[in-house]
Amino acid sequence: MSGLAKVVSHRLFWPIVMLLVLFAINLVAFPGFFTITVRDGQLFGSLIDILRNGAPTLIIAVGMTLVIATRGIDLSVGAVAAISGAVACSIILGSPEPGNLATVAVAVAVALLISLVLGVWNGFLVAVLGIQPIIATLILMTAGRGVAMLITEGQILTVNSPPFKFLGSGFWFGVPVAVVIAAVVFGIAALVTRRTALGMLIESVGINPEASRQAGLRARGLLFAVYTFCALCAAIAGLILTANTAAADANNTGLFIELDAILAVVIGGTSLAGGRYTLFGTLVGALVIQTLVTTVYTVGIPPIATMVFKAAVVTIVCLLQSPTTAASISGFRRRLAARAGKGLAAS
Amino acid sequence: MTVTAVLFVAVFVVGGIRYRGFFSGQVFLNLFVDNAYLIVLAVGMTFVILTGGIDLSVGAVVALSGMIAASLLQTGWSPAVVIPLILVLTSVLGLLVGLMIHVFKVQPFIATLAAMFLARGLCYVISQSSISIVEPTFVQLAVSRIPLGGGLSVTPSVIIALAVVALAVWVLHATRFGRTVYAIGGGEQSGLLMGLPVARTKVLVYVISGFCSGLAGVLFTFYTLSGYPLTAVGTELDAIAAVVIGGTLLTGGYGFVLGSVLGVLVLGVIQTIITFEGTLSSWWTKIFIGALLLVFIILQKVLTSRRR
Amino acid sequence: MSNVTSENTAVPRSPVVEMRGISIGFPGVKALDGVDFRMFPGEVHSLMGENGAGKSTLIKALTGVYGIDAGTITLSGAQVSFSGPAQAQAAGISTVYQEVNLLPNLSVAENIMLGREPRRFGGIGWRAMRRRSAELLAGLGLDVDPGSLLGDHSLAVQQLIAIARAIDVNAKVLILDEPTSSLDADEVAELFRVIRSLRDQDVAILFVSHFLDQVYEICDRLTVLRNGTLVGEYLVEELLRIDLVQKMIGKELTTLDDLEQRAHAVVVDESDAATFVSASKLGRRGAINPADLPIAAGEVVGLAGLLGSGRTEFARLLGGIDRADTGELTIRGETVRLRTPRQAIARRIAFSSENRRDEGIVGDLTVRDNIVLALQADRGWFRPIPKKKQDELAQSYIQALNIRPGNPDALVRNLSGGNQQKVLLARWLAIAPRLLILDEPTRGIDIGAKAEIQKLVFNLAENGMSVLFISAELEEVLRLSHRVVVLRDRHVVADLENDGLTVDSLLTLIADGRVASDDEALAEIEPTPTTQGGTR
Amino acid sequence: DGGSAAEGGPKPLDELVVGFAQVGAESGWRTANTKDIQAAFEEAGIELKFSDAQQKQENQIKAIRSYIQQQVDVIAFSPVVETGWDAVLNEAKAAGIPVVLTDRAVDSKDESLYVSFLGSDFVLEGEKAGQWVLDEYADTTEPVEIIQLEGTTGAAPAIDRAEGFAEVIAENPNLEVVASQTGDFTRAGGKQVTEALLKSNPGVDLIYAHNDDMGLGAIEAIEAAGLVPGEDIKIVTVDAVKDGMQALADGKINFIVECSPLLGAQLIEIITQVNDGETPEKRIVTEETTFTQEQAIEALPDRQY
Ligand SMILES: Nc1ncnc2c1ncn2[C@@H]1O[C@H](COP(=O)(O)OP(=O)(O)OP(=O)(O)O)[C@@H](O)[C@H]1O
Ligand SMILES: Nc1ncnc2c1ncn2[C@@H]1O[C@H](COP(=O)(O)OP(=O)(O)OP(=O)(O)O)[C@@H](O)[C@H]1O
Ligand SMILES: [Mg+2]
Ligand SMILES: [Mg+2]
Repeated sequence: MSGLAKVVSHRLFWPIVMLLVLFAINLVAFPGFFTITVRDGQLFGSLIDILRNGAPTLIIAVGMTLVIATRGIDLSVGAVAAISGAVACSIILGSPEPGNLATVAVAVAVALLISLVLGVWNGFLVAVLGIQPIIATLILMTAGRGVAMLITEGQILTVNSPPFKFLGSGFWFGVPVAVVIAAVVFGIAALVTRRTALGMLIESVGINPEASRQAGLRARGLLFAVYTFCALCAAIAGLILTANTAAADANNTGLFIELDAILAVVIGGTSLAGGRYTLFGTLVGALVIQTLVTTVYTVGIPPIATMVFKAAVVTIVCLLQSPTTAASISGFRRRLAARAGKGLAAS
Repeated sequence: MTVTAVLFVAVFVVGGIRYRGFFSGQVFLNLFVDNAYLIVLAVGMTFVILTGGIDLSVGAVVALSGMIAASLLQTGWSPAVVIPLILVLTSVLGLLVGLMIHVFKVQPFIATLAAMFLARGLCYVISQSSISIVEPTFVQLAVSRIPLGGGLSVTPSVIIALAVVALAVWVLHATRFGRTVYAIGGGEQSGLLMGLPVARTKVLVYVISGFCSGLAGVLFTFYTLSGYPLTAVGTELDAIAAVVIGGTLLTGGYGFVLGSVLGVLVLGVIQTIITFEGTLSSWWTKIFIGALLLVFIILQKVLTSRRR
Repeated sequence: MSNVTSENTAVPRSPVVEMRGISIGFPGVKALDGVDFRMFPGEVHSLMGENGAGKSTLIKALTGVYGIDAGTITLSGAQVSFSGPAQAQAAGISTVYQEVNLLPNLSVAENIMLGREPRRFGGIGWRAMRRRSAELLAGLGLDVDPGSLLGDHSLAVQQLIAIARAIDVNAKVLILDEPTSSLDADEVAELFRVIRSLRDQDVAILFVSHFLDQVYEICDRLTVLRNGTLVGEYLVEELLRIDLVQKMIGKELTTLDDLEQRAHAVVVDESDAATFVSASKLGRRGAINPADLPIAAGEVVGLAGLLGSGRTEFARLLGGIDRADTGELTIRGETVRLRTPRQAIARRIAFSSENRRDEGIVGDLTVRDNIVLALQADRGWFRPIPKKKQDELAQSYIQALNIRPGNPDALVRNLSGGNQQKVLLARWLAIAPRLLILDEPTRGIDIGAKAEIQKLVFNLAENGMSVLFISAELEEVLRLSHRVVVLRDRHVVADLENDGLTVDSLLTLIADGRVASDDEALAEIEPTPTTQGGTR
Repeated sequence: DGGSAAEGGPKPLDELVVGFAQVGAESGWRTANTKDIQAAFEEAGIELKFSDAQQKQENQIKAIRSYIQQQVDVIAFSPVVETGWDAVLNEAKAAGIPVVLTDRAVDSKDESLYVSFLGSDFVLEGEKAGQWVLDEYADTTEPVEIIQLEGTTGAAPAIDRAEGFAEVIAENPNLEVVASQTGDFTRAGGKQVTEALLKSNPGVDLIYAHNDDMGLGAIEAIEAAGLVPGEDIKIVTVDAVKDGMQALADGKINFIVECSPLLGAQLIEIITQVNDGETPEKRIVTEETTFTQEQAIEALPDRQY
């Protein structure tokens, strides 16, 4: 295969092309799209916004990737995000010194701890009771949002705590904190799964559970681990989402984020049937989705057409990515080459 | 499936003991009246899930067919044209989804998610606000009751839904197409090597799901007599849950339509209990639904594994 | 091609299948390169070659599973190009592919009849369907309930069901890709009876097998492939086995004779060989009746029995795959309960499943990952085997077992059946087991590799590893084992030193459970026409 | 017992049973609405059967059917959507149970299906917001760029508030809505949309948000862009929840149109009237006002939600 053909046939080729096309559309609609300026020592620009707003989706998608690699799925991430935001905010609100760093640290720690419990719960339903993941996590998806609302009593809890707000809209060496957190989560996940045996074992369980069991894998333990990790990711995302507006909105925090996360994973080339996964693909997928959302705003697509636009983009990416398309493109190229060859021979 | 049935009866009896007026024939029949559309959706979803796929677009397609019905009836079209048109359109949408999945190897989750966006988007394009239906035939179908004696009655929708169920049972159990559906769920590659018409069947399954969604949309408009773009959000999860509660494996290849019907009834009875309870706050309602679902699934799991 | 012999001696008729210049390439591998192949009506044809030679690929090219890059295919004189097995089937080519491709979630009857089910009132005639499939199964000497789920049956039974499906079609061409790899002598005999009768009805039959005895018994003509290229087409009666083997592997084969001499030489010295593992009254309801089985360190124990006699089930208990519900297991004198394979592996007991596709290989992982999988799982999540060590391991087993293609980064899914089996074996050898349970380890493995594996087992046993060896091929069992344990109807009926045992005496035992002398054995049962799989 | 209170003469309040079918708990506004109604019933000593429809019309229909079956004395509900109530309301009518609508209307032709509709007028709210903008920029000759943050696409308040606003500002051709995008009634949505729109429309003068939450999100985005909300960019919102009022008092929002969730007292009043056999007015508009900064500072101390 020629170098170009290899690039084109890479799974991520078309998603990346789509990303670039979306960038180009933005650039036409708004020439300052690529401009990144430094304002008060902070990076400022549309691309930075995309990264920052895409961070929660990416973080959840990272956890989701691992869950999907085991042939599972986690619908409860949105609810877990809502719970963690609600817990953190209610702790901060309940404390006498909401602006205190220690208060925020405690709130964040408690929220993350609770998410671990929720993750273990999902893991228990899936790994021990053997309930199908979509249903097992549907339970927490439904009940979890109820729990979040129970914590906030259905109100939006607004907190006035600069350290907490920092998580969502602060900057760290000029880079949005949310982006830094996402990068750390992404890096840790990539390192831990690829530098240890975890990644291969997770894939093995996803591809052939019975063979993996017979090879002595601790499938149960792995399932517990991935669901817990996914819940942890969801909680981190929930904290960022909550901190972004400095308010816990149990109803809306992380609503439908599971769909975005799954979409990101799949656009990135990880199969929902489990097995081989690519975290880098997930990163690209998450960027495509966030850019899509931002494009809708900047280009001024009317709200009534938004969904149709989304459908079109998703469909186009999927069709281009399809092996069928790849085959017909290469067939076409081969025919072209054959014709050229014949031409040469004739002359 | 028998376990599901037993559990359902148990829940119903417990409800009857706990709530005044619960244990009546009409409350039972209302499960069908209120959930006729969901039964039809679950039937279509059963086909899809049996092949190992999934269809996320059904909720949005229900909304879309409601919008089409309402807007066309408003402009004076006859129901005799509108209803078949809806069924054709939703089947065609299903066909496109099926082709995307089979020919282009797009994962069902994504293909149907795209269809969901598209259908929901088209709802808004048709109209942003809700549209009433005043067309006499529709109204007649919505309000008429079929008496069953003893003061009990059902709606025509129930009859339609049950007819769909009967047809689906027959197709899945007794036709080559139906068995091929199971075969694909058991192993698509094997089915292919056995020379079964995998391609046709796989695409057709999504056509069926599209058709069922369209029909469910029509039944839903009988129920609400209006089209509303935001309606039936998340209904796909109800349908999937019903199918799974009914004992169908999401990996495909194993399950029954009647199980899915039971699954719908289970969801319905949970809903009914919550209304009868009448004191739950909004959040407790959610927690309660989750808890009941959990209890149900765990009991089902425990009972089935013991029988094996 | 020039090296096709006997062109003018036979061939009174025109070929029913003719493939010319077939080439198929996969990324990195040229699986077939300009291969010619033909079959005549009323003949049994064999396709011979080592693992990975391209036999299955050629079959898949013929039936439209793979598209061909070059070449032509004609069927009964007309050029064809099938887009899939359904079309090939419709055109009269009925195929049993190498890996059993049936539907575990459907009934046996449906697996046989699906696609051509009898009709009744516009639907399926269930009763007729069950009746017809029962007939077909009986024709193969198999007595299973057509209404039972396919997945509940052992692999051997599934293989027979797949065959039943294929022969029910009124086909012009019947293709059987390693149909006998887990069948016992009796089943093979039944199958051959069916094949002969089909041949007499002018069906062209392609029979692929690594058992030379079977090929020589049933086939009229054979085509040899090597490395994706055609070596030649020969009349079976004109080709000596030794020549055939040489054509397949391209060089002389000496290892087998070697082995033969050593086979019984290694006898465990009873005195110092401590019993490594011992099962007493180990059993599981519905699977295997309580049975005793001691295995000494360095001992090779063969399990013999008919299809469904419970060999696999018993082995699974020892390997911790299933939990025993009665009896106990002692390992080096210590009583243990094996609840999971993991616990067995921790005690260095390895179980290699007969069902490599569903329970063995992890298809979408690479050869390297598959080889290190069990070892890695045993070490835990956070002590990865260093990349370099992994490569060494993979490389050494690729060489030792001659796994092809020898690329550790190839996906196992894309390997030929025999090579997948070798990868699986490598996985278990990699954990350096004390007890290695091999359930049909030579299934689908070519003769060269089979000899290698047998040699390997020997060497390992000499170094103190115990082996529990299960094979449908009794000669192989006899050749390798120090002791043979016979199972029948899920009971252990005999436990014998392999000392003067013969295939025939074993067969007697298997058949009626009595320890018979050789003479008696010969007197009581007709020596089966098919002696299983001998490779000599 | 059974039958309607109206027929059987007034019942003692503590024997009354009222079924209330709420839309859901989709927002803080809605929760405040629920709480206020529950508190009002508690205070009046009337038994309340409450159900949450989780934003689904079908659930609401089921709930109302169930109330009919349970023979409550009055049914009150906030319809998820305007259309499609005739069938079930006819059933209630046939059972002789009076129905009161709260917060949102139904579009039934047959007005006898319900006794009264208590709630805000969303179009009027939009008009009030538009009026303030009109007045504020009465003497401007330059074009005024406006960004509109819409509510959930398809939701009645979103449609009506947009309509009322558009109608009023049409009077001044200088007022131009340069971008209109949905923020789904949430703070996060409001923030993200504003963030993006500020970049593509740097010259924006005013933001009109369909609720306070989106306005509060917009404030965050404006501040992040280094601008001063309320000065560089003016903000007008609807609702007047506590957080919004605080922002108004702080000068970050310039004007809020009230949309009060406190319907409890008025609902009890209607129910008592029905129970006493009186006919309440068909349309009762919630007592609502608008707030400027000064009014907000004044009202803030005893704002409960
Ligand atoms: N789908 C595929 N992708 C890549 N390589 C493949 C694929 N299928 C087969 N091959 C390669 O083609 C070659 C021929 O394989 P094939 O299965 O035809 O061998 P075989 O002769 O049937 O061997 P065996 O006796 O082990 O069954 C092997 O090297 C194999 O790795
Ligand atoms: N002839 C048969 N009739 C019915 N069931 C059979 C038959 N042969 C095997 N089985 C099934 O196989 C299972 C036990 O076989 P097991 O796999 O232990 O046997 P085995 O001795 O390993 O034979 P093989 O693997 O060659 O089939 C039983 O559960 C039974 O259902
Ligand atoms: Mg092969
Ligand atoms: Mg066996």
